[in-house]
Amino acid sequence: MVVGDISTGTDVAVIGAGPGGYVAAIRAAQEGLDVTLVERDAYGGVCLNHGCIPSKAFIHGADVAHEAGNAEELGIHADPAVDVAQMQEWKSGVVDRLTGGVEKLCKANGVNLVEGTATFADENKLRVAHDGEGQGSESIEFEHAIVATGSRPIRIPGFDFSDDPVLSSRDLLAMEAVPDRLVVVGAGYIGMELSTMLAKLGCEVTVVEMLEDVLPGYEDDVKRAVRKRAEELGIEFHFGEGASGWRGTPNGVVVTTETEDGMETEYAGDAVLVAVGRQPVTDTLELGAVGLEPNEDGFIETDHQARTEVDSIFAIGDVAGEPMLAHKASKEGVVAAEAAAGEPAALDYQAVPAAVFTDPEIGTVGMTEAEAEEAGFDPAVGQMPFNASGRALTMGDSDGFVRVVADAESGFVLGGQIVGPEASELVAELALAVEMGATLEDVAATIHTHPTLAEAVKEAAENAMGKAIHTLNR
Amino acid sequence: MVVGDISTGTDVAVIGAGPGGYVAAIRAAQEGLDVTLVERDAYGGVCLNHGCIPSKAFIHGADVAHEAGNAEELGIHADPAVDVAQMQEWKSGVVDRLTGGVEKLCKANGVNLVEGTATFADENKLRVAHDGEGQGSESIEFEHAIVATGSRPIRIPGFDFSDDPVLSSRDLLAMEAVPDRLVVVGAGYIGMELSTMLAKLGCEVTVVEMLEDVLPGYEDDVKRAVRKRAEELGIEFHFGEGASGWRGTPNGVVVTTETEDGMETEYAGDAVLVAVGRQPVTDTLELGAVGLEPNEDGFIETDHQARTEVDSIFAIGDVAGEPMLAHKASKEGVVAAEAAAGEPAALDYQAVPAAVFTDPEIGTVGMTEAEAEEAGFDPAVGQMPFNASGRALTMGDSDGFVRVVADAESGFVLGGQIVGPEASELVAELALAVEMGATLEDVAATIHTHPTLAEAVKEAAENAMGKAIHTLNR
Amino acid sequence: EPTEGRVFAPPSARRLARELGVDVAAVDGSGPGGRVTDADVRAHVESGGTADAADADAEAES
Ligand SMILES: Cc1cc2nc3c(=O)[nH]c(=O)nc-3n(C[C@H](O)[C@H](O)[C@H](O)COP(=O)(O)OP(=O)(O)OC[C@H]3O[C@@H](n4cnc5c(N)ncnc54)[C@H](O)[C@@H]3O)c2cc1C
Ligand SMILES: Cc1cc2nc3c(=O)[nH]c(=O)nc-3n(C[C@H](O)[C@H](O)[C@H](O)COP(=O)(O)OP(=O)(O)OC[C@H]3O[C@@H](n4cnc5c(N)ncnc54)[C@H](O)[C@@H]3O)c2cc1C
Repeated sequence: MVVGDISTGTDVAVIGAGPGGYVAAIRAAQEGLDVTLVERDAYGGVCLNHGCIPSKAFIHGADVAHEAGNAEELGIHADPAVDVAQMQEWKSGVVDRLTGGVEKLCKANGVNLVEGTATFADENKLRVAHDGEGQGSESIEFEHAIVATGSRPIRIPGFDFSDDPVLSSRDLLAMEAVPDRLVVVGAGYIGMELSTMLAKLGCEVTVVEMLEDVLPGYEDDVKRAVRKRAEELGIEFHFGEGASGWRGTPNGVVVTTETEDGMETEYAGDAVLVAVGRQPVTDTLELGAVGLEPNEDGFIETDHQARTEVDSIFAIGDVAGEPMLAHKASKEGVVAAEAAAGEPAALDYQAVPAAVFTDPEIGTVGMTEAEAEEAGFDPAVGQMPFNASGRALTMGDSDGFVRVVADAESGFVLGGQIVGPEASELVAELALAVEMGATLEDVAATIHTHPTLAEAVKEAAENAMGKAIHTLNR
Repeated sequence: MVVGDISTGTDVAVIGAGPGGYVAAIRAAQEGLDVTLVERDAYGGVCLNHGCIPSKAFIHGADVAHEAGNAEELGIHADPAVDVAQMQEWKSGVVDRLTGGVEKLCKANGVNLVEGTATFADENKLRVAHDGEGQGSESIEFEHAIVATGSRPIRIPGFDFSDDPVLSSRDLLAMEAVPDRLVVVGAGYIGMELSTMLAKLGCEVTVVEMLEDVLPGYEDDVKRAVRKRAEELGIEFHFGEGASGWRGTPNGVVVTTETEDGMETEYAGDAVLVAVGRQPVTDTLELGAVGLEPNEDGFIETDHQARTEVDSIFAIGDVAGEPMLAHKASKEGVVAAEAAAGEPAALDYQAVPAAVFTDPEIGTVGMTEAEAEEAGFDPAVGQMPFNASGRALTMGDSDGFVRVVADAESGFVLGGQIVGPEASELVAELALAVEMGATLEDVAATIHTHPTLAEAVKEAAENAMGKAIHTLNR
Repeated sequence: EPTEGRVFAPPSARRLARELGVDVAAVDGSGPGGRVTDADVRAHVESGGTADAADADAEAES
């Protein structure tokens, strides 16, 4: 490898072109800065290529097929045949279109695109190694660097993703056929989204999870709604069991689990999907060269402007801490770009909403009732079950609820938890309410179109005020 | 009929149990008033029994069937058979559940329910005629009355709904089979929603419309999106033609239309659906007895508290004016009830959002660009097409856009127009923004979950600020 | 004033103004873009501003 054969300078060097990096690059360019974006793999990062987008495409496909095959009550009789290779092709088309769009948007905004792996040489210089023998490398001098190297799946001992039957979410989303039987290790959001999708496509899914329930971090009634539907889809759960090993068999694999007490059980499948979480990618960077070190959780620490301890270097997205979500990455990207341009930008938002694309979906933002109490508020809580929503009933999909949490005294909306149809979309209104400092009354007094699911947000706010029409006030 | 055999007194008498009346009754009861609700037909009014709810149930059913049958690109191969009688039964189950719910909620809130037709005796007395011979009638003395008698379909000369092949939306929504061919008179929102639904269920639909386009009142690009999809579904449009007559044939009907120049054309169908608008119901009330008279459009005029010229009488919902929408009726119901209880309630909302459940859906709130200009604002307008939305692409449904209209100087969001998937739900966030006096920056700075359609609302706001990431700023 | 009649205030502030008999259109807004807040309504009352319910009602109608 030839080192340093080219050397260029730039105002802002962005490392990684995921939803953190490409957004930072575009916004920095919009601020009038000269920007260089280095990516070693694919524009759009994990999110567009192996995460958010492909998973949601498959989930949508599975939903269409499953809904059509299960609508006898509506008088619809269909027995859909699913060609997963074709679905894969469609998914890839969607991904290509979006990643192509990212590349075009970068160029249209004047961002210099460089392919290769970037490492730090010093506080103002990157080295970029180009892939392939004899491709050489280059140096990029920068005023500011923005690290957006993202995350990768956590490996558990004994399960190596390079072994064929041990699948990461990325491997799974590249499937050309639905496995007949799959063992899924981990009932977090990625494990649950993929398990639900696979079950709808006819796969027999066995989920093993070390903890005692699905979706750690969510409230019991939210978990329950998702677990119940998953069980109805035939997903088998084994809680309190950690995956300790696997062996190949003529038909696939047998996965061994162990309880805390050392009790072992075996589960057979065509393959095993390991989805136990993700860890930040810091080892591609030679952080030592700038004196930075990941914290004990592996993240690069940053301040309210996404700046690291090194003044010239920002870090954003999955590599910079929880929640590891695309829209958090993008927000940090915007703030880092504006800060690099000298604007008084800050990560001063109230809340990062989150969605889980299970069936039913989950959408949450801000505080739960318990969190509000912990924070010293006297919470007023209101709820509207979707089984009292006209729109949900006309969609044949009325499990779940909208809950709104507010400060009883001032009425300020502190958060909301939604589980049910379109929860991922409905949470947007509550996110605006939380961010704006809206009160329960503001939400309740806003006219909501009939018949919509969004009316349930209003009704939940009214319920918290003791003024609901369609539910009995508590 | 025996008159006046029973006489009771009540604080508030509500006439009509649609989304205006039942909401008014419940809220008045919550305010501690003694409330009597008189309904002559069915709890829930037009909306729950013959309007919003049954139409949306059928639209959903048609969507599921149509989507399943048209998802080859996604690798889903299905040829769904639709049993419309069964869909009808399902729809009726949904309606029964909701109307039963309304009755229960009224009772649980202590509302007295009276079945019969109410007419005014004087400014403080109603007469209620019970249906059926020998059922007698009763008098109800009231402090306040709330008129919520709704609307009925407009008849056009020569088309009598009592003739079998001349269908109202209500008749159509009671169908036990899909007509092979239908002539639809009127391309307003009800005509378009039902035509789209029928076309998806395999009906050959011919729409004749006096005006030159679909959906009067909407902007051209919004209309275009809906008309284009409708045409792709095989709906045939004939604009600039008014229906002048019909005659029965062995196979159904032939409808004659006439242009302004007197050119006649004939269209054949199994039946003809007349959906040319709705008119307020005031003739059931003997308004003369209290000295009230409908205005020239047939509506009862009201003030900012929904009060008529007679101090003791309020009017709400379709009978009280445009927009004739369920959620407008409910809002007026709440305000009238609170005003009757002596609260300083007022109809001081900024905007009534509206949705059209065509394919794609439409969701609008507040001002269009043109309306903003007319009102003296210097509008800043931003747009995000759904074909740049990751979520829309993963749903295989990326026609349409979100547009946000704001005041350039202050940044206040004045309105929005959405056409595309889930537009009816997405408009909720913009409605909150308009109602709260949110600025473009408030919407843009609020973190929106990825990947969602709601991100397009944020992106449109950013576009209006010249700061969009995923679209080129204009 | 071409855009007269339009007051940018959240529903809660508009209701407070009604309760206090204040014409919300007469209140100086201190929020972003001049948005009227609860505190602005209260300050308006304390500084001896309009407290005429009839005015407030008339304004609410527009
Ligand atoms: C299956 C799955 C589903 C998901 N679903 C969702 C969802 O629905 N919603 C959501 O919000 N999030 C979701 N996520 C999480 C989301 O993908 C991440 O939060 C997001 O991608 C983080 O963005 P980022 O920019 O920080 O990093 P990434 O997207 O991980 O991008 C980092 C980029 O940096 C590049 N890179 C790394 N090191 C270097 C280097 N030294 N030089 C050059 N390039 C380098 C990588 O090649 C990569 O392209 C999902 C993740 C998975 C796996
Ligand atoms: C096909 C169709 C689809 C629609 N879709 C939507 C939609 O998606 N969203 C939306 O917002 N709106 C929709 N609408 C409009 C919506 O139905 C009306 O705006 C709404 O029903 C108006 O409510 P209301 O309470 O004013 O009156 P109504 O719902 O019309 O109820 C009036 C009630 O008063 C009763 N009544 C009348 N006179 C008397 C009397 N003298 N004594 C006792 N009872 C009396 C009637 O029997 C009736 O039950 C739709 C309408 C139709 C026809």
